[in-house]
Amino acid sequence: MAEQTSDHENGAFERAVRAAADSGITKPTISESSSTNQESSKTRLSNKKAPDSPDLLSMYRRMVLCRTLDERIWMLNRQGKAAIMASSQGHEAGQIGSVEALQKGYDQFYIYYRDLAVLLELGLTPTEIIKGFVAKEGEPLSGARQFPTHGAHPEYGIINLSNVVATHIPQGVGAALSAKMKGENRVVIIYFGDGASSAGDCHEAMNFAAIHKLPVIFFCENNKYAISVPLKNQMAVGSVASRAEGYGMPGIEVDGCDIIAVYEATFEAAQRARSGQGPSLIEAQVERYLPHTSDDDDSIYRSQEEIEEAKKRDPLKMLKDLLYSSEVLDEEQEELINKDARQIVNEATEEAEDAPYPETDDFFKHVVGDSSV
Amino acid sequence: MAEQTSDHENGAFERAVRAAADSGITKPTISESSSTNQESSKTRLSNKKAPDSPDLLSMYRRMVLCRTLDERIWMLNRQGKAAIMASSQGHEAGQIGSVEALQKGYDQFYIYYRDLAVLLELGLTPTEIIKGFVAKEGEPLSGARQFPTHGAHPEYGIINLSNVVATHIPQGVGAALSAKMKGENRVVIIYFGDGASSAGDCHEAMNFAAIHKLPVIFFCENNKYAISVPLKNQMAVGSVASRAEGYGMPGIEVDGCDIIAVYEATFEAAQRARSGQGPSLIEAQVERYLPHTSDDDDSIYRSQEEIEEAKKRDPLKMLKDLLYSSEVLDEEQEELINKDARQIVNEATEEAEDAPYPETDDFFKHVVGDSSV
Amino acid sequence: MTIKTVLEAVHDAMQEEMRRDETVFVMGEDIGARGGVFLATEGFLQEFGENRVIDTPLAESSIAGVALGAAMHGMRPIAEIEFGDFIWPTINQIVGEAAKVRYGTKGKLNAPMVLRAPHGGGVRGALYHSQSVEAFFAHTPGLKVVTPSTPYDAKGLLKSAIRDDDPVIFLEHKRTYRLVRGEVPDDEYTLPIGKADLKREGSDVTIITYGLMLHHCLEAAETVEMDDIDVEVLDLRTVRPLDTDAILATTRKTGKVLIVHEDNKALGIGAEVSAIISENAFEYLDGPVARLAGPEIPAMPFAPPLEDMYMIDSEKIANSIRQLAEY
Amino acid sequence: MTIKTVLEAVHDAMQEEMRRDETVFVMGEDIGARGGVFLATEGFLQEFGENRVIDTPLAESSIAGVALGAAMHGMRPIAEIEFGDFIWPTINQIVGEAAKVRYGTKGKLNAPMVLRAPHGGGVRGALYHSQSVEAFFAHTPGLKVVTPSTPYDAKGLLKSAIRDDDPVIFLEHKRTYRLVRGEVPDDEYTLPIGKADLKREGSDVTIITYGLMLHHCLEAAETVEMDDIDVEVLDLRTVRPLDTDAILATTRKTGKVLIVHEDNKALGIGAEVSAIISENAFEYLDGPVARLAGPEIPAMPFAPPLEDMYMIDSEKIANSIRQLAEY
Ligand SMILES: Cc1ncc(C[n+]2csc(CCOP(=O)(O)OP(=O)(O)O)c2C)c(N)n1
Ligand SMILES: Cc1ncc(C[n+]2csc(CCOP(=O)(O)OP(=O)(O)O)c2C)c(N)n1
Ligand SMILES: [Mg+2]
Ligand SMILES: [Mg+2]
Repeated sequence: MAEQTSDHENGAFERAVRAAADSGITKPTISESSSTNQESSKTRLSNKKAPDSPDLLSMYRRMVLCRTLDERIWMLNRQGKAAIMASSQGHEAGQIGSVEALQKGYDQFYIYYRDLAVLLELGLTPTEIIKGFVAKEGEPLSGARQFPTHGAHPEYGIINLSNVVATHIPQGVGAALSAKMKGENRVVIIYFGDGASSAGDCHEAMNFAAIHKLPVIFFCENNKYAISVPLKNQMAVGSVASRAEGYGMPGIEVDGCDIIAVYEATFEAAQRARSGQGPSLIEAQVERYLPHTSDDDDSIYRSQEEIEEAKKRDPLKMLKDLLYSSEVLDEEQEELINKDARQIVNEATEEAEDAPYPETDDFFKHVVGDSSV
Repeated sequence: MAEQTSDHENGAFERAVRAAADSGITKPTISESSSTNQESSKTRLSNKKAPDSPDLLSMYRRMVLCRTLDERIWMLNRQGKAAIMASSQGHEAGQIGSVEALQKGYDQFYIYYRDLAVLLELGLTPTEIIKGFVAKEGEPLSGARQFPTHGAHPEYGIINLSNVVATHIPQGVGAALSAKMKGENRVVIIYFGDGASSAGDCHEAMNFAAIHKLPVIFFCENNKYAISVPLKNQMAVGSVASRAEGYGMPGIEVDGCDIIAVYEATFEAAQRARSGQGPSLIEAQVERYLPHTSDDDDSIYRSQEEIEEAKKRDPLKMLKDLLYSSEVLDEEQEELINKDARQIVNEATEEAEDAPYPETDDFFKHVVGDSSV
Repeated sequence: MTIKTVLEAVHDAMQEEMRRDETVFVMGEDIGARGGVFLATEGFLQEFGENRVIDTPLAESSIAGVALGAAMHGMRPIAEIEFGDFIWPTINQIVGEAAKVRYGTKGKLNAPMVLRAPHGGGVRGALYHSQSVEAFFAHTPGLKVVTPSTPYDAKGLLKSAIRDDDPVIFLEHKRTYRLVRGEVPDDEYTLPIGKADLKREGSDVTIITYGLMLHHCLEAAETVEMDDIDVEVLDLRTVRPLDTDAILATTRKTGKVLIVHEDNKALGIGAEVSAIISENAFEYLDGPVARLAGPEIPAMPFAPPLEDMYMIDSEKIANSIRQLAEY
Repeated sequence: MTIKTVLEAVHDAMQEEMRRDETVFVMGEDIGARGGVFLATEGFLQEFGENRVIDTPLAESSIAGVALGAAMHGMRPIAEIEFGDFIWPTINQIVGEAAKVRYGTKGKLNAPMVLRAPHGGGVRGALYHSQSVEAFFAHTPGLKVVTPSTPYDAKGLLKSAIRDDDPVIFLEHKRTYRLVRGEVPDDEYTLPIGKADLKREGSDVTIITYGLMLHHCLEAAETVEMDDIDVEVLDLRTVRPLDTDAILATTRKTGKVLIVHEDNKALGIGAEVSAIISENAFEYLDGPVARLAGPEIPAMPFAPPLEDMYMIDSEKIANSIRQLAEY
């Protein structure tokens, strides 16, 4: 590569790459054989024996932490302490299962506002996350300049630039183009909702990625609503994944409440991406248990019964049942996990609330670079 | 309908509707039975017996006129007399065949710059068209304010608002929405190229039309190039029609050099549209015999052999062969048709060239309406 | 007269026009069952049915493009963009197409459509729920851009916008929605697009403003009464076309003009107002045409101290008035 | 020194930067085998291969969005929009996103990308191949907007734009492409973004301009020499950020300023220049800051008499100078 003109500017990603390389990360911890089994990805979690592995328990622990944190932030909002919140409740299996299949600190995660579990999985602490919601000093993504969860964390490969739905899809494709040009083996996963799939940017980006066989995973968290607009007013087809064929990439529908199915589908897509076979579109059928955001009142547009029905496949419950049935978890341990999560979230809440607001010194800074102009 | 607040403004379309209704137009002239035959639309013209009808001869005559006019304008450009020209040579069967299946003066035609034959079919005279290319007074679409063929002719249902590729696709869908809201039985056909299919607007528009089952025909004239960019750099799939399924509408590939196949596919799509079954996507495989426009030099990016190969399925030749083989046409008549066309185009050229440039009085007019503000 | 909020005024204007004229309809995200994220179309689905109240997919370019198509074919769509910050995908259809329909067809077609969007900040909306977007449209011949500040103006102007035969961009400052109340006539009325409104008469200094800032300016005008400065406040109401006559009349009267807007300064509406004054009333000026505008950063940051630093308030305005008065 | 056209200067700047820095690449429609519709990338595919010379689908929003993504991940894309008139679909990614990358991440990310587009009229391009688009971007904090007028400036500024660590919108007036020739150093050089250039010194009246219009202004300046009017001509070169120092310096020197641009007047660049002058050099003015700009119609009509009526030429400029000189 020729001389870099802006090492000081773009160094973060390079450092992240080096760190990942040093740590020897090359593949996820669950064995490849299970994930290449085509059949399994269609099996429902509940009908399936858990792999004989501690990872599921660990994933359960993380899911509980995320749920606990999510509930806390919602409560803080209701108390008038936290800003607008888009809850991840019902999306956790999709988020944790997919991150688990990828290489943290190396792969790039273009996320959207509902990806709380992705943030946690990639290394943000509950304190850091809550700081986003109370807009406090030390918020790591944007210095509390942006809405909670927005901004970027290059070391962790987190990018969540803006609130403008779907704009990040071509950007993620651009990140993958960069990876390909540099000869890196990096995968870019782009999370987005069913709503985002209607945007022109989604079409243009998928087409571009398919043409260039870029290492991208388009990960659609289909929760059947764009705020209040139900699927039937968003598309005349049954699935977002059905669009994939028209771009020349595989489209995979997966039960997004089944963490193993999500893991496997993502792992396969990552393998395709890394081996030069191009992008995939995964559609994870998830549920949104709460209103669109804390500003929304979903009782106006959907029934309580619908939500109760959806809760039957709560990803947390599904994983718990599996762990119980395979005797990896018992009541005592469950309570311990819950207690741990509460304590972590309690401490985080306190720490975040106690932090000061950011100083205003930087108000005019970072509009353009100092070296520029 | 409640009181119209702007009769004077929107009257043109209404007049067109009334005129069409008065004229008793309800369906095209070729019998329905042939067109509802699913098989036939897949048959190549050359393998097919011509329907025992004078219409094909008339269509041939019009195709010859279009080709003659097209060649003339290209020549005028080469002589420095006419402005930029996007030739329709190779697209004529797609254009004439599709218009023939629709209701002139009632259905709406959202066209693009390469649709010379559509303009002729709908009623623009060769003189009026050439006036567009020499920017003369009396040009009917924009008063020579726009590029040749651009502007609108509400009485004929012609809309070609801008040069910005693909913007007309959602606009055409909006026209169809209006038709549906008013309870009209009008179809909107939207012509566009393979290039336009990549634009976000195309995706958003198709999705919208499918959701609302709007009476739209998306008519893609796929000539395998967007200026110089070949299909392989435009999409990773073999056809634009393959996208249709992902929107929930039929996608029909048709030989765009086979005027009968195009006619039939369009007629079926129009029936679906009129009977409330929603939009269709027709992909007509056509050829572009000349450079993208008169400003382009295609020898930079494609071979002469490729063009020669494409000329083997020249729509004009294919129709002529059919007419000869079914003894509807002979050499004498062919020469007569050619002569007629030349004469019409000669006279049109003279008239257009002799016309003055537009006066500048209207230069500041029609930015906003007089009644406005 | 009834006391209404800006939001109610917007709601009522649309409802009345939809009752009056069947060609008027609304389309946008969440405007159906949800009644709009700000409830501007509350109850519309029930009253007008889903044919005239269209919940669209999340696809702003087509919201604008489909509306434009319908408008060219005899309908009068009101398209809602959920937040001004999401209006950028419509620029191609609005600036590129709608604005040129009439000119490009030499008057054969026109596009009687309204594109509504709540915009502006001061609501803890951070970078992407706070942007001011008026300048982009106000630069464009063929468009009209309305930025009301009171319930009375909002209702009368929105009704005119709906009846207008050209595309109108109607920008409602979201902070005014529930904050600003005012009297609205019970009888039907409309207000002319393109006419500014003198919201306060005075003789020493003129403030020219629009939208939310009007209220801060009026407050500041009262504050500086104590300093014996008599302030005139002109509310532009429409930022394209600008009411040049009103701008020049007040300039000639006071000789000192301060322009206030929330949008950032460079190439904001204030630039054009200032230039118009320089060109046409130079001899009447007793001091430089001053601008007080948002800082040159991308938009309001989220944390309260940062947002406060962005927002212009009556104190900042009062200071600018005093400075100009002293000149 | 070699005599080059503006087009050659643009071509050479990109070629040299691509040779110098492997992270620089070009993407856009027809830029590969075709070498660009204006041939700005002629020979690039052969020299740099299809990995660094990417023919894109017809999809401008993704051209901008993909470039932005690549730029945030260590590359330096140069994205070409075929004509300025087709740049509207990029506004969402450029104004909405690229401009806010740095601010919205508090400097953690930045986007060293260039968005190039030929724009402007006078080439019989009619409504959709003639538009001026600079004002839309120049309003936006976080962006830089360059509008060169000569081969020397075009090359030096484009090289700086490519090396700049922020998004730069680089607008080449398509009429200058082959029309304007000038000396270009054979050795490597760059020019600073944000610095205006005094293209002619004078003492009576200043013209501030940029792009194609510079050449008409210089011509007009010569014409009015006969009237004994000594004209200074400042070429802005960059319209965001504006070179306020240079603008004020020349204003203080001559006391009379005429701003000339092809874009329509309302909220054009001239508005901001005029407002800056009013605010900061009011005392130095010997006459109103005048603007000569494109008419308030959507863009240039096609027929030659209509296009001529739109375009500003040296005669119209000379008349404006005389008027101002007499003030
Ligand atoms: C371009 C754009 N349009 C509208 C909005 C307002 N908005 C925020 S979230 C949302 C719905 C998104 O739905 P989906 O993509 O399904 O994600 P979900 O919230 O259901 O997870 C809308 C319309 C936005 N942020 N950006
Ligand atoms: C939005 C937009 N981008 C780029 C262009 C420049 N341009 C004009 S025609 C064209 C190719 C269009 O190809 P296609 O849609 O296949 O139509 P064809 O000319 O092949 O019939 C391009 C890129 C344009 N007019 N509009
Ligand atoms: Mg959703
Ligand atoms: Mg094509």
